[in-house]
Amino acid sequence: MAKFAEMRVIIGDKDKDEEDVVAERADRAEELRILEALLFAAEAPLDEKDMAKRLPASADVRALLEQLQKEYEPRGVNLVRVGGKWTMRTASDLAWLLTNESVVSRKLSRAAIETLAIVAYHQPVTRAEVEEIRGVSTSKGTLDVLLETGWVRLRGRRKAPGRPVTYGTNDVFLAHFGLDALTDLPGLDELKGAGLVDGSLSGDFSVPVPSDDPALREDEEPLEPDDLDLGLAPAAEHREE
Amino acid sequence: MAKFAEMRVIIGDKDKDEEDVVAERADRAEELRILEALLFAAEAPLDEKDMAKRLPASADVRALLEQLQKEYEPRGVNLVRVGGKWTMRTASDLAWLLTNESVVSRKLSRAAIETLAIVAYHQPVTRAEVEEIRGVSTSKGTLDVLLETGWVRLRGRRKAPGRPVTYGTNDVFLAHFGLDALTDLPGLDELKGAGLVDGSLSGDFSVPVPSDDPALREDEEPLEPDDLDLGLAPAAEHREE
Amino acid sequence: MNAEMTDVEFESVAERASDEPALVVDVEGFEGPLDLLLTLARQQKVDLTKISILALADQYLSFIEAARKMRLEIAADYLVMAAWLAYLKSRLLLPEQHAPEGGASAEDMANALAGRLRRLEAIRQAAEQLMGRPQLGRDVFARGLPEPIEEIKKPEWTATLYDLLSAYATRRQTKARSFVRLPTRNVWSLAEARETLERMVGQSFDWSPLDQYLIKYLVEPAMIPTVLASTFAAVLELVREGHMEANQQGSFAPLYLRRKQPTGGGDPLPSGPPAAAGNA
Repeated sequence: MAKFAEMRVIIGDKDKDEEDVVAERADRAEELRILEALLFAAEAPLDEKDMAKRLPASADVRALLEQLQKEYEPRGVNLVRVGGKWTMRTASDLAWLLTNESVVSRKLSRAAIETLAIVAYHQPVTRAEVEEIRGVSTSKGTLDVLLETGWVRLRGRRKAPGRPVTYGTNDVFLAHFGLDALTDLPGLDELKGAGLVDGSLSGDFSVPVPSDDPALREDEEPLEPDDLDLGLAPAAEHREE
Repeated sequence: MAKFAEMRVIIGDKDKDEEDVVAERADRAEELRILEALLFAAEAPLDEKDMAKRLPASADVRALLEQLQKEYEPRGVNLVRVGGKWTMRTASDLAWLLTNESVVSRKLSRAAIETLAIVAYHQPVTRAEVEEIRGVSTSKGTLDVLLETGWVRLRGRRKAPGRPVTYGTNDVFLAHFGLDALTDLPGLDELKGAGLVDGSLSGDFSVPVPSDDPALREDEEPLEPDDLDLGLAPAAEHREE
Repeated sequence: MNAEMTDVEFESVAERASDEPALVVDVEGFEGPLDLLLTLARQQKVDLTKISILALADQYLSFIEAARKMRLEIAADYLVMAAWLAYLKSRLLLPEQHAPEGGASAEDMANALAGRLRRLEAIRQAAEQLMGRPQLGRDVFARGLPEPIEEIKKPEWTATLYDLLSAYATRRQTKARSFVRLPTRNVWSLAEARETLERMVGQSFDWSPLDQYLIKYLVEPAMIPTVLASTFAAVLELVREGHMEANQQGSFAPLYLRRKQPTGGGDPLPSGPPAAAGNA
């Protein structure tokens, strides 16, 4: 909106003030159409930079997206932000209309759900840490199932005896649960209260905890090239201690 | 319709903006939201019967769809009917958004470079003349590639049996090769000096003084209006003899 | 051991597996000893911060005891926890001064256990909330028919001036060299020379220098030797056959030719009478 006002001031000098304003409104409408088309056509969430490439350099992409988000808010399809990107999604109150039975059949086990939550809220986390929180040994299969969903990834290795693999979530996880960022995870405050999320691993309170920042932490080191294969091969024995 | 268009035009008026959204939310029939979500999420175009099943029995599906179609008409995504079914599609005037042009640097083939050089030195020249100078037959494709580079143009037609097209170079050619004028192309002595031509070559070997004067020569006549299309269509058979 | 508590516990286990007969201890229904402890703790119906670890340890131990009596297989994890809880219980019941040197106090151990239970409960609640969110492909949906972006690779042609010139020069030279070879075959044969001489000189009764007839063929310097040689040989032949007369005034002087006079007479040479016919 600020930019809009500014432009008006600049063109205020001209006699053709009115005409220009009308033209600008038309431009803006066209920019919204372009964003609309891009967002509807996209197979995956789009980031603002990619969208900006298709718009005039002067366009304020963020403001336009917010405008579009508002326009779609009452509709059956909404514009939402997931993992810092933008995407169109059916309105969540219409779930009853569209609920897909076949997907429900791919239900996760209780162990897998708990493990997913621990990875999400406590990442980067090793299998031993997951086991410590759950108080039970976690089968390799459980982590494999989560890797297969595409929500959990191998991050690196902890700089500790045995160099255990660290796990974290990724953008697919955020998109699946409609989260813009990890800080939007529900119940994060309660977990902080329960001492689950304490930042003691990083020792640096400026780092949001949990963090899915792809950059490795100080206590992590990169995976070797063949770790990724191992991590996904269900049969492979893959010890962490 | 113009509910949406209207909303956009008043963007500048911040006071009215929010009120309008609230009013619209109230107005908006739940049926339209349902149709919107169904059409958006559908993996194939939907027929009216399928949509009617998800709506209250009293709903006039056709009328609702037509209303939705009108609402989306000015937008970047339209509601269209294909084969008697309904689906959402990117507005046809925005089809360009769905293509991503990337520039790939490609080297000209040996045959194309030779042909280009002959066109440059001997213009205006016909394909038959190029073949005579090269001593090998030159495919239509080679000349098409040269036309695609934007360096070679169709000049006219030779006043001779078969009225073959004459080719020449243009300003883009000069710019690409860093030439101020076509006469900057080196002559025989310079080619010899550069070691490109064997100094002991017999005396009848000569290099013409090139000219890209756009004026047609006496033995040329203008192209017909549709020659330019033909010249660029790779598939078109376009004989010179 | 408190029999009443054990009963309560058994009831709750029966509830978990309502289709099973009562008094069945179902260890497999739990996600490990902490899960079992948490389930037992919930039965105290108090805030986990105020939980009685001692009571909890009792419940856990009696549960395991009951399971063992029924000869159920119990995973090692549960037995390790049972041993640890039995130890903790004994420590909690003993006066604190008996604590081992440097070790954690029984109270610390109890608090740590309570903390772990709180943490597990918190993560479970979080998991529940997370799974309760609208999920993509279950509750909310992306575009069913996305329109993929078509990649168009636009070629940007490159060539340097050097490429251009070297290609041109190479091609032109290759072509030119193939012509250069032609003159070597282009020998002025004796037959050709004779035919030409007969045609040209044959009509003239006047003396004419040989060179004049050759001019037409001398345009190309490379041809001079072959034309000269063949023509001279042809002249000698024609003279011998009596068709032609030749005259040369001296060595390297121009050679004059004329058709043989039928009468033997004719004009003398412009510069004097011929000295010796056929002199080369």
